[in-house]
Amino acid sequence: MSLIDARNITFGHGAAPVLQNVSLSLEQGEIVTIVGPNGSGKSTLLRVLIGALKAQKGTVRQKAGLKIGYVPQRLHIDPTLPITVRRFLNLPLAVSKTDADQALITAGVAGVAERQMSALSGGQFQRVLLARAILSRPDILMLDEATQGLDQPGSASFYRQIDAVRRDLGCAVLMVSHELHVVMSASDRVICLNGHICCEGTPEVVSAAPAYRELFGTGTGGALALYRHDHDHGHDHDHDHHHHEAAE
Amino acid sequence: MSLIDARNITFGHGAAPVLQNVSLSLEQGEIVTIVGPNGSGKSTLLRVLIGALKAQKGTVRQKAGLKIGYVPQRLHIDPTLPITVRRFLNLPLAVSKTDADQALITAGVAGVAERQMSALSGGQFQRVLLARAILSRPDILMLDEATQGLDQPGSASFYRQIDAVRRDLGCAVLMVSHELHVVMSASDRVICLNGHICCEGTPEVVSAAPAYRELFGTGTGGALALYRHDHDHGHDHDHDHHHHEAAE
Amino acid sequence: DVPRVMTDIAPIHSLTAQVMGDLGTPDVLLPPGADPHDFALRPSDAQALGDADIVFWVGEGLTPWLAEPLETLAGSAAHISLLETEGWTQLDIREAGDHGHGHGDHGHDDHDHDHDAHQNDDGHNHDHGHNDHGHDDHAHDDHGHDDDKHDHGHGHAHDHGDFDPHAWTDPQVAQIWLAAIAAELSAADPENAATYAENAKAAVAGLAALDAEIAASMEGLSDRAYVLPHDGYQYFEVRYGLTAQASISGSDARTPGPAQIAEIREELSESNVVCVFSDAEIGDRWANLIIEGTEVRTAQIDAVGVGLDAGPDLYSDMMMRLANQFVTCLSGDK
Amino acid sequence: MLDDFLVRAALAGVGTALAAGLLGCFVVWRRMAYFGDATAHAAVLGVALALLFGSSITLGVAVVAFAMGILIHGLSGQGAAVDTMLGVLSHGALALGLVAVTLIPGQRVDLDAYLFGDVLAVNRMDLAVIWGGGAIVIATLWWHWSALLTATLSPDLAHAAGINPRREQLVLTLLLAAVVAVAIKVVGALLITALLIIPAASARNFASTPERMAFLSMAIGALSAVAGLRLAVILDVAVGPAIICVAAGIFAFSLIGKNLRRLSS
Amino acid sequence: MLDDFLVRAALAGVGTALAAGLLGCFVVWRRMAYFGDATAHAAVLGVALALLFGSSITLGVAVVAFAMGILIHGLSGQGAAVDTMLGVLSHGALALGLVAVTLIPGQRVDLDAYLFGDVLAVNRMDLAVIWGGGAIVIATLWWHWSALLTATLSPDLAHAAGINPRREQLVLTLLLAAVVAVAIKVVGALLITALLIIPAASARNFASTPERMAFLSMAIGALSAVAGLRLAVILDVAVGPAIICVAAGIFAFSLIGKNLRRLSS
Ligand SMILES: Nc1ncnc2c1ncn2[C@@H]1O[C@H](COP(=O)(O)OP(=O)(O)OP(=O)(O)O)[C@@H](O)[C@H]1O
Ligand SMILES: Nc1ncnc2c1ncn2[C@@H]1O[C@H](COP(=O)(O)OP(=O)(O)OP(=O)(O)O)[C@@H](O)[C@H]1O
Ligand SMILES: [Mg+2]
Ligand SMILES: [Mg+2]
Ligand SMILES: [Zn+2]
Repeated sequence: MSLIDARNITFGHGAAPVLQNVSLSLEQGEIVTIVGPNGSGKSTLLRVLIGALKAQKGTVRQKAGLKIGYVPQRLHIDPTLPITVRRFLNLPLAVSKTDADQALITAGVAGVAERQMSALSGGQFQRVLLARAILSRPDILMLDEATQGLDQPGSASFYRQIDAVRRDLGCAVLMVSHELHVVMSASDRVICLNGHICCEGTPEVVSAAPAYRELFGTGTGGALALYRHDHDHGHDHDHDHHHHEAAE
Repeated sequence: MSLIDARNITFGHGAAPVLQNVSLSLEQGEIVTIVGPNGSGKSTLLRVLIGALKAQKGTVRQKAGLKIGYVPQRLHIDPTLPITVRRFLNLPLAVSKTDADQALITAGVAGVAERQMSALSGGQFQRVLLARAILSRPDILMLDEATQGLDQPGSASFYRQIDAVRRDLGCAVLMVSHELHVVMSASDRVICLNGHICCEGTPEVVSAAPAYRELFGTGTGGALALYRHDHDHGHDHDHDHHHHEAAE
Repeated sequence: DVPRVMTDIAPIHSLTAQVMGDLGTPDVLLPPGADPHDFALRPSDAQALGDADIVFWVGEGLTPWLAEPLETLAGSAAHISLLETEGWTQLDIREAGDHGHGHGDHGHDDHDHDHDAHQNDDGHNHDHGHNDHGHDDHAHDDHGHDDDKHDHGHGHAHDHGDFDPHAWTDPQVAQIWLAAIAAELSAADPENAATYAENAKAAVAGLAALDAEIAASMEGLSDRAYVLPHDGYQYFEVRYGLTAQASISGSDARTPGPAQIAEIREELSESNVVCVFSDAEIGDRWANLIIEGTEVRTAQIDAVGVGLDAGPDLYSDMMMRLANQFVTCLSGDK
Repeated sequence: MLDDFLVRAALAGVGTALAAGLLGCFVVWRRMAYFGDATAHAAVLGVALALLFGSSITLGVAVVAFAMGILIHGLSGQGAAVDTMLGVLSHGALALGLVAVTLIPGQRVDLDAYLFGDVLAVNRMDLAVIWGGGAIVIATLWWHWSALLTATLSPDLAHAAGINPRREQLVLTLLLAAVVAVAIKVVGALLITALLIIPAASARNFASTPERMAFLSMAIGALSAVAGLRLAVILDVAVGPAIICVAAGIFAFSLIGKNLRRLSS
Repeated sequence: MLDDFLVRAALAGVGTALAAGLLGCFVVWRRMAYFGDATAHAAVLGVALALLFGSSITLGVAVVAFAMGILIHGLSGQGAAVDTMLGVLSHGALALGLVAVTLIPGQRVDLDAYLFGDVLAVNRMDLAVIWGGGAIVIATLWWHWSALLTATLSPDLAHAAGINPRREQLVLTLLLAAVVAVAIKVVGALLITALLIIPAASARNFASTPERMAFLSMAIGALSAVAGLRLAVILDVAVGPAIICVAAGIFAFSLIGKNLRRLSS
C-alpha cells in the first residue's frame, strides 16, 4: 500500500479553488518533487496532505502509524516561548543527545544547540528545521522549499542528505522546490502543479512536456539565462551554458 | 558624498560580536551584493544600516533625506491587521493607483491587489514586498534574499527589474544573496562577509580571492555541481556544466 | 470569664460595649463609617473572628458576605444574628424609588411577615405606618439564646434577605437588641450576669431618653418630602413619622440605573421635595445630579458612624446627629 | 439640552466611544488589549494616591495613567511580549491599588464609581474634557496615521522609511492613557478595555483595510454607547455594563454575519 | 494544623499557585492572557445565573467557566486572534454578569467576594477541592506536555506529527477553566489572570527551555502565595491583592536581574 494516498483533492481558501482534482500517492523510498509557479497551490497541497487543511472534496488516506517529517515554508516562532535548538529537536518525541548533536553537525550548525530558536539567522533556522524533520526518522519527509535561505554549500549538502536519508531510512521524500535544474536531477518523479496537475512523470518526461515548457520557458534555467543574455560580464560560454540548460 | 556610510561597525546580539569592524559605503547607482555563509551577519548588517539596530561601536551616516526601500529576509504580518496588498503598497507614503497597478504587473502578481497580505503564497508575498520597495522610488534598495521563494521566471524578472530600476531611478542597490552565480554577473561590487569583511571588490576580484574560495569552494556552483557528480541521471554534459560554473 | 466578643458594624459595637461596660471591650469588624454593603476581610479581622466566643451581627440581610467567613473562621463561637431576635416588627424591603405613592395608607396595622408576598407587589400598598412594636416589654430575657451554636449553614443562605436589615436606626429596636445582647452574654458568662443586666438596663434607659429627645426634635416634619440616598433608614422614618418620597438606591446600596434617576428627577419637579440626601454608602454624586437645576437642598445623612469614635457613646451620638441632619435639611423653606 | 442628564450621558458615551473605537484598532493590531486594562487599573492606584496626598482624584488618575504609559513604553523595549508585560502591569497595578486603598487611614473610598463608572453623573465640565480629549486623540491619530500603521506592521520597515517606531509607540501609549483617563467616567476601570477592543474586533470581521476597520469601529462604538444607554433606561441597570453588553451583542452578530457570508460564498 | 486559618490560607494559596504557575506558561506562550480573565469574569455571570435558578453558586461558576472554555475553543477556530477574542468575551461576560446581577428580583448579592476573593475563609472542603483540582491539572499537563508544546509552537508541525492541535487546545482550555474555578476563592475574579501570568512572565526572564520556565513559574507562584500572605498579615490588608503585589515585585526583580546579566555579559 502507498504511504499516503490523496484522491481528487479540491480545496479553496475562499470562493475560488486553489487545488482542483489533485491526486497523488507516494511509495516508500521515492523522491517526488512538486514544481509550479508562485501561488500554484504547492504549499496548500502539502498542508492538505498532513491534515492541517481539510479538503472540500476528495480523500487523503495515510498508512496507519505514518510518521511525517515536515518542514513548512514559513515558521514564525514567537520569542515569548523560550526554546533552545536542542529542545526544539526533541519535540514532540525525545531523541538521544548523540543523535541530536550528529544531526546538527550534519546540518552544518554544530554550535547552535543551546541557542534560542528566535536568535538564529534565516539560514541557521532553516537548517535546524531540516535536522528536526530528519531526526524523527520519518516515513515521509515533506519539505516546502527547504533550501530557502541556505547558502550554496548548505544547499548542496541538503540534497546530499536527502539522498542519504532515503538510502538509510528508506523513507519517501516529497519536496517543493523552485530550483528546477537541481530538482530535475535529484527526483525520481516530478509533479508540475498549477492548481491542477499539468504534467507528471520522470524528470525527462516532465521537462519535455509542453505544459511544463509553457510555465517555465524553454529550459529549466532559461529564465536566468535570459538575464545573462542581457548583460555582458564577459561570460565567454554563455551560449554553451544556455544550450546546456535548455537541453536538460 | 556617499548615500550611506558605515564605519568600523561592531555589533553583537549578546556577548559574542556578530559584526566586527565592518565598513561599507554606497555610491549612487551602484549594485553591491553581500555574500557569506549562513549566520555570517548579513541581515544584521542591513538592519544596522537602516537604523533598526544600534551598533555598539562605529558610526552609520545616512545622506540627509535618504529614502530606503527595504525588503527584509522575514516579515510576519499578523492576520489581525486586515490589510490588502494595495493598502500595503501605500505605506507609509501614498502612491498613485496606476503606479501601484503597474508595479504589481511588473512583479508578476497583477491579480492580487485586493487580496489580504496574510492570504498570499510565499512567492506572491515576496513579490509584493519587492514591488513596495521599488514603488517608493528610493535612493537605495536594500534587499535581503529578495528572491527566496520566487519561481524561476520570477527570479529572472527580479534581476531584470533591479537593473531597470537602477537605470531609471539611478538608485543604489544593496543585496544579500546566496545565488552566487547570478550575483557575480549582476553586481558591480561584491562584499564577502563572514563576521568581518573577508574580501571585497569587483566580482572578478572576489571570486578569485582565496578567502572567498575557502568559504564557497572552487566555483560558485561548485557545491551544487558536486551533488550532480554523485548522481547520474543521464546528464550528458555534466562536465561541461561544472566547468562553466567553476570558471565563472 | 468574660467572653471575647466580635461585632459587625459600629452601632452594634456601641450597643454591645454599653452592655459589657467595664468588663471588656468588644471588637468591631467594620470601623465607623465603613460601608457594610461592601466586602473587605483582612487578616486581623480573620484573627479576631477566630478568637471570638460570641459574634453579634445584624445578619445576613445586611452583610451576606459575612455568612461564610463566620462559619469557617468563627465556627466555634456563638453567632447571634440580631435580625432574628424577636419582640420587634420587621419591615419589608421597599421597592426602590416610589415610596411616596403610598402616602395615603399610613395605617397602623400589625404587620404580618408575609415575606413572599412582597416580591410580586409593586410596592404601592406598603404600609409605611407607625407599627405597634409592642415596646412595653423590653425585658425579653426569656429568648433562650443559650444554645452555643447557631446553625448558619449554607442551606438557608438566602432566606434572610427579605426584610429591611437596617433595624438599628430605630432606638426602640435597639433597646430590644440590648436585652438580647445582655441575655447572650449572661448565658456565656453567668458570673457577670448581674452586671450585664444592670448595664443593659442603664443603656435601655439612655436609649429611651434619646428616643424621646429625637421624637421631640422631629415634631412637625412629617409632611416634608425628601429623597433618601439608599433605602437604609426605613426604621428611623417609621419610628419618627417621616416618609421618604423615594430613594436613589435600594436597601442594598447598589448603583442606581438611569430610569431610577430620571423618575426621581421627575418626581422632584412634580412634588414638593425639599431635600435630597446623600450618604457614605453611595456617595453624593447622585444627589448632586438629581438636584441639578432645582432649588432643592442636599445634605449628608449617616447611620453607620462616619467620623465618630467607636465606643459606647457612638450609638447615641450617631442617632442624634442623624436626627439633626434630617431636621436641618427638612425644616426651613420649601 | 445639556440639562438632561441622559443627553449628557449619551454625549459622553459617544465622545468616548469614538476616540476609543479608533485607538482600539491599534490596540487590537498590536495585541495591546491589556494596555487599557493596565492603565485603567493603574487608575485605581491613582485614586488611592490622590487620597493619600490629598490632591484631586482626576489629577491623580491622569498622572498615574500617564506614568503607567511611560513605564510600559520603557519596558516594551526589553523584547518581552508586550501583551504579557501589560498583563503583569495591569494586574500588578490593580492589586497595588486595592492594597493602597485599604491602607489609607480613616478614609472611605467608594471604589465602585471608579470600577464600574458613573456616566449618569457627568457634568458639563466632564463633557468638555471628554470631547476635547477625544478630539485631540482623533486628530493626533489622523496626523500620525501612516507612520503608526507602518510601525505596527513592521518596525524594520518603519526604520527603513525613516520612521522611528519607538516614537510612534510612545505616541500611541500616551493617547491611550488619555482615552483611559477620559473613559473611566463612562464605563469604569474594569470595562474600559471592552470599549477599546470590542468595537474594533467587531469591525475586523468586515473590514479589508485598516481605514475601513477604523471607521467601522468608531461607528460601532458610538452605536453601542447610544443603544447601551437606551438599554440601561429600559432595564434600569448601570449604564457602563449595559454599553458593553450592547457592544458584545454587535460583536456576536458580526461573527454570525461573517460566517454567513463565508458559507454563502 | 488545619485549624489555623493562616495555615489553611497558605495551603490554598500554594495549591492554586502551583497549578496556575504551570498553566500560566501556556497562557503566556499562546498569548491567551485574557483567557483567565474571560473565564474569571464569566464566573460573575455564573454567580448571577446560580442565584436566578437557585442552584449552588460553586456549581454555577464551574458550569459557566467550562461553557466559556468551550465557547472560546469554538470561536478560536475562526481565525481571529485568540487574544482579541478573549478580550471581547472577557469583558462581555463581566458586563453581562454585572447587568444580570442587578436584574435578579429581590435578591441581595454581594459580588465583592467573587471579585476580590476571600482566601481567609477557605474551609477544609475548599482545600480538598483546590488540591484535588490542582493535582488533576498538573497531572494532565504532565501527560500531554510534548503534544501541547508542539501544538503551541506550530499547529502545522503538530499535524505532521499526528497531533491534533485543536484537541490539545481544548484540553488546555478545560484545564484553565478548572484552575479559574479553583482560584476564584483565593484571589478573586479580577486577579486570577495575575496568578496565571505574572509568575510565568517572571520565569521567562531566566529560562531557556519551556520546562525550566514551567518549574520556575510554579516556584515563583508558590513563593508569592506564602510571602503575600505574610505581607497581608503585616500590613493587615486583603490577601488576594497582597499575593499579586508580591508576584509583581518578583517580576520587577526578574527584569532587573535580567538586565544586570545582560549588562555584565
Ligand atoms: N535576535 C538575535 N539574538 C541573538 N543572536 C542573533 C539574533 N539574530 C541573529 N543572531 C545571530 O547573529 C548571527 C548573524 O545573524 P544574521 O541573521 O545576520 O546572519 P545572516 O548572515 O543574515 O545569515 P543567513 O544567511 O542565514 O540569513 C547569527 O549567528 C545568528 O545566530
Ligand atoms: N490563508 C489564505 N487565504 C486565502 N488564500 C490563500 C491563503 N493562503 C494561500 N492562499 C492562496 O492560495 C493560492 C495557493 O497558495 P500556496 O501557498 O499553496 O502557493 P504555493 O504554490 O506554495 O506558492 P509559492 O511558490 O509562492 O510558495 C495562492 O493564490 C494564495 O494566494
Ligand atoms: Mg508555497
Ligand atoms: Mg539573513
Ligand atoms: Zn445600608
